[in-house]
Amino acid sequence: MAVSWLQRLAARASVPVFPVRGMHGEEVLYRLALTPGVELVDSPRHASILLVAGGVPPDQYGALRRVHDQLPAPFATLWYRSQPLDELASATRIDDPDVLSGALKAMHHELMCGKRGSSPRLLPDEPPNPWEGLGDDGHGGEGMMGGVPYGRPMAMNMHDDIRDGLTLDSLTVTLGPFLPMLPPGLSVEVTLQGDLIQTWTTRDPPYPIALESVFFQALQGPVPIAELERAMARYHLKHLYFALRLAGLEALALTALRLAFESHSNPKRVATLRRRLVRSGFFGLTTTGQGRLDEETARRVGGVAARAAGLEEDWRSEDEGYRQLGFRPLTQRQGDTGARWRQTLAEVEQSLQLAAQAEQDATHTRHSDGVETPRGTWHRQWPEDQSTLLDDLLPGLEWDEALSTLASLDLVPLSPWSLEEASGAPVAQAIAEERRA
Amino acid sequence: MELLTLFFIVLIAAGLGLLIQWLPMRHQPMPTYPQRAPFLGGGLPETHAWNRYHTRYYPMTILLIAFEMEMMFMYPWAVVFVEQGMKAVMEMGMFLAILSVGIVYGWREGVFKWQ
Amino acid sequence: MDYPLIVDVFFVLLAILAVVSGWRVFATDSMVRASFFLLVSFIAVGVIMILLAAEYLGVAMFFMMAVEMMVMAIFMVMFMMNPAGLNPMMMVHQHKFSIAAGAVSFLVLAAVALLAEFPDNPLSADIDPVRSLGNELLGDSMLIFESAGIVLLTTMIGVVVLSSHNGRYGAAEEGSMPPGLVPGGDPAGMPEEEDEGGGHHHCH
Amino acid sequence: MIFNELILPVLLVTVVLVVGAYLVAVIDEVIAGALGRPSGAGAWMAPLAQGAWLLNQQANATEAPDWRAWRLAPALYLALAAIGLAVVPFSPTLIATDLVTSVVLWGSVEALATVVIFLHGWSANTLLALIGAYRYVALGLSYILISMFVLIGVALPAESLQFSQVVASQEELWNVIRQPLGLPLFLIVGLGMTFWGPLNLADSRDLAGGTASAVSGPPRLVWNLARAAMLVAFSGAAASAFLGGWLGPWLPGPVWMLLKMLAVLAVLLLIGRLMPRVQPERCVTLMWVVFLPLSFVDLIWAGVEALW
Repeated sequence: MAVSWLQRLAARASVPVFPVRGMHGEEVLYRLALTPGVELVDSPRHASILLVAGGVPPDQYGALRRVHDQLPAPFATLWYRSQPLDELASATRIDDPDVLSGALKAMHHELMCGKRGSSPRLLPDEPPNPWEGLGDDGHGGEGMMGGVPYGRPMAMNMHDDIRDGLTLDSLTVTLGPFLPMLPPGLSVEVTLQGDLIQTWTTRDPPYPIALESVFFQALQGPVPIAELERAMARYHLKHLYFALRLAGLEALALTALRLAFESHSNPKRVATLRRRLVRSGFFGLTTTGQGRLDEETARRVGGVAARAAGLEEDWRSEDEGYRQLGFRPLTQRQGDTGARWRQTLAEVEQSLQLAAQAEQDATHTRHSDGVETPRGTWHRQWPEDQSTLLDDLLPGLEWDEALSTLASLDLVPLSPWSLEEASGAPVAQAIAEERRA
Repeated sequence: MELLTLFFIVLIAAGLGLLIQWLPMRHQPMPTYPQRAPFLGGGLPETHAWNRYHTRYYPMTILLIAFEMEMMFMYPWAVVFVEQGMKAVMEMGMFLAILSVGIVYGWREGVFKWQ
Repeated sequence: MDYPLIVDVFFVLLAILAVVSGWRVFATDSMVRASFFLLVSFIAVGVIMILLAAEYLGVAMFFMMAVEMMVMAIFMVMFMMNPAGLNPMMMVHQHKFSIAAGAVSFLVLAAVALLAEFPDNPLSADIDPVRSLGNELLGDSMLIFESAGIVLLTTMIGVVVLSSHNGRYGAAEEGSMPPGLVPGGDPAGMPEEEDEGGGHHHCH
Repeated sequence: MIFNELILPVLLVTVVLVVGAYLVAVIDEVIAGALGRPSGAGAWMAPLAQGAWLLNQQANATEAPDWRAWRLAPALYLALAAIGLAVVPFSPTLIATDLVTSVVLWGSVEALATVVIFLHGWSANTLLALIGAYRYVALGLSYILISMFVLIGVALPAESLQFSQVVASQEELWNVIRQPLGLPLFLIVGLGMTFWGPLNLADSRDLAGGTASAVSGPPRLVWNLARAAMLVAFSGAAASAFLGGWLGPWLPGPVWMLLKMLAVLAVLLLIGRLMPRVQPERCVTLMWVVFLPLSFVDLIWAGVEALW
């Protein structure tokens, strides 16, 4: 079949990729975000390639199949450090991040020019409930509200509203584990009335996130503080990237991400980023005082969230090396979303300053029985998954507020593997297997 | 004549919008049921999304209707404003003052917040 | 009167559109569709008004009805069971009565249209209807206009009182109380006995 | 006669709308690139390639959508953009439809746009699109009053509800200087009408694309096209209401008009990329408590200015 000029033109479009964020798959997505000609989209309907980045636990294969089937034809799948589903055994798997973007572009090109067929549908073409020819009118419905019209029951009222008490319908849905607005792997059951969250029940915790190996080394012996602090800043900047992108500030999000990828970023540039954020209205328009943690919860979460709530919890102030550099933990008072971001930015700046200072004096940590990770203090026990506290925090918030609160809270568990180790493909799969067991 | 032109403009724009959709879609098969399921990141809804949707800003909408009704008086007023001078200023000033009372009251009672 | 034939053609087409979409309002199952069919009907009437040289009123009709039908759709969806009409249902009730009422009102209006003697008072073509409307508002009808303002203010206050759940001092069902004159003091401006009966916010 | 009154206006509107929509995409691409997004195919090519891809993609469906409304909504939104542009004057004689009440008609385009955008999200029958639709209504019903006040403000000195008269009244001094609050407030309306940038409550990222989250292929192309076209129509209205439309030295009137439209577009697109999305609740409060009183002030200012 001749390739039409329209298809040839389509092949030149930047590649719309819907990423399924598996375990330890984020790093490559950050790189893709900075790659020209690749666009990470939020809905599978807007994508021509499904990129599964990182391992997916087998108990979530069902969800993966559902997302896979939601891409409109023609589409293809690419598996990055992840085992393709059995049905898709012939799908492309890539483990080298350097060739990934090239492969994505080539794949899109082949799809458009008809050299590659669309990925097959995995699930049977059946409605959620049989409806054809059933019910009062042959569409599955019964009476006013009953039956399964067109395959699904209608929403019915479950409980009174938690704000104004009107008894209107509520919707119950399962979100995730691959919803791009939630942390990777987080799966929740949400009941909504209007756009207000009534109940939020965490089903599956988010995937563990891998820290850089320097944090693990710090538990074995002294490490250079400069290295530790730069790793800390990188982690926070990547977290900031996600939230800014969600808030519609793509340009600043990319600035944050670029800072994270620079080996020796200047603290002044972080200050510039903060000024631009304040000027853009991020603190006034997007974070509006919601998501406040009380003291006890903040202590449980630890890290930035605790310090944003006014708790001076920081392992670094215990360490001689840090004291030598004149380290003092920064805190905020409000403990809400805005305070957490202010805290994050202040800490990134502080980390880079400390790093610059420590580099000159070649300061090392002294204690190795604990380390301050970006997720909180790792001393005796490491920071654990805290996503269940969302069940109490988010009900009563509007959808946008809930998501920006969620983005500001870092609740993910830490992976037992370091970033450098986790990039080995078998390991990613092994974690998936292990978590299932 | 002007209306006829406008009519053709509407017709062509809407026709174009429908044609761009219809032409490539003529031969496409209906997507499968799994593809048609709502996108919730792999999750599933229990029910249809259509429901008695709890609109959180309902007092604002009724307030708007009352206000908008008044605003329609202002267009003819604007046309004769310069001609009538001070009289028009006084009349509309009074009118708007009455209205602003409504807005201020609504704001104090938290009408613009999500209920 | 001299106007092109096409005006007649459009008048008939628009009239048919108005009636048909008006009928669809009662024949469709979806509340949203019903609201917007009504909007289509109103728009057709608005265009007819423009054809009748009432340019301002016609365009104002689009404007008003678009907002009003939007709000109506929101409220219909909020309070009606099965708002999207996923299951078919009957949108009309009291058939006999409504048929009779409809027939009677049609007859009365038709009789008025056909039998009444309308005043024949042609105006010169260069009169600007919008300008006359404005002068009318600032002339004889000023009192009516200003009273409309008061009525609408009453409406606004009524709306707020009836529908708003948020009060000035807190949510409605919690018995909102004004704050004290001194921090933590008794609610200001409240009679003593009511205060004790209510028993709220005593944070001494 | 037929050519001057029928074919020319229709051609004018269609060409400006389509070319304008393309330019919107190009300018947006350039701005994004300048602000640091890695750019791929080149700004001139990217929108065309994206459009071609959408034409090749299968149109998605949902389980039980309101088919007709779902497919009609993008087309109607495009038609509304066309109406909006049709009342914009390009020169004293080059006006597609010079209605006596064109300023009011522009207002009703804004009101009807709310209906159409709501319909687009509602008809899909999926959660994220539905939330987007309702959120947009909160915005749409809030900005409409601001737009009314601001446009009545420009009608005062013109003593007319006709855009051509409004432009003619700016012979001495443009409204952007005469009524300094007007243009900024009207730009907010423009961002709202097209749910662009900070006011993108309908198709936002936190809803995975909101009302557009369930559409793909050609319907999405029409939706994006209509949105850009509406921005073009808005820039036309803003240019004639505040920037003196065709008025200007040396160049012919229509050229001035197009230049001013491009300037408005550039400003809007820049704001769109520089500001975060406003939270819906915050947005409604801002509109009613801050911008509405400001538009009151604008009207009073305009009134005082017109009498003196």
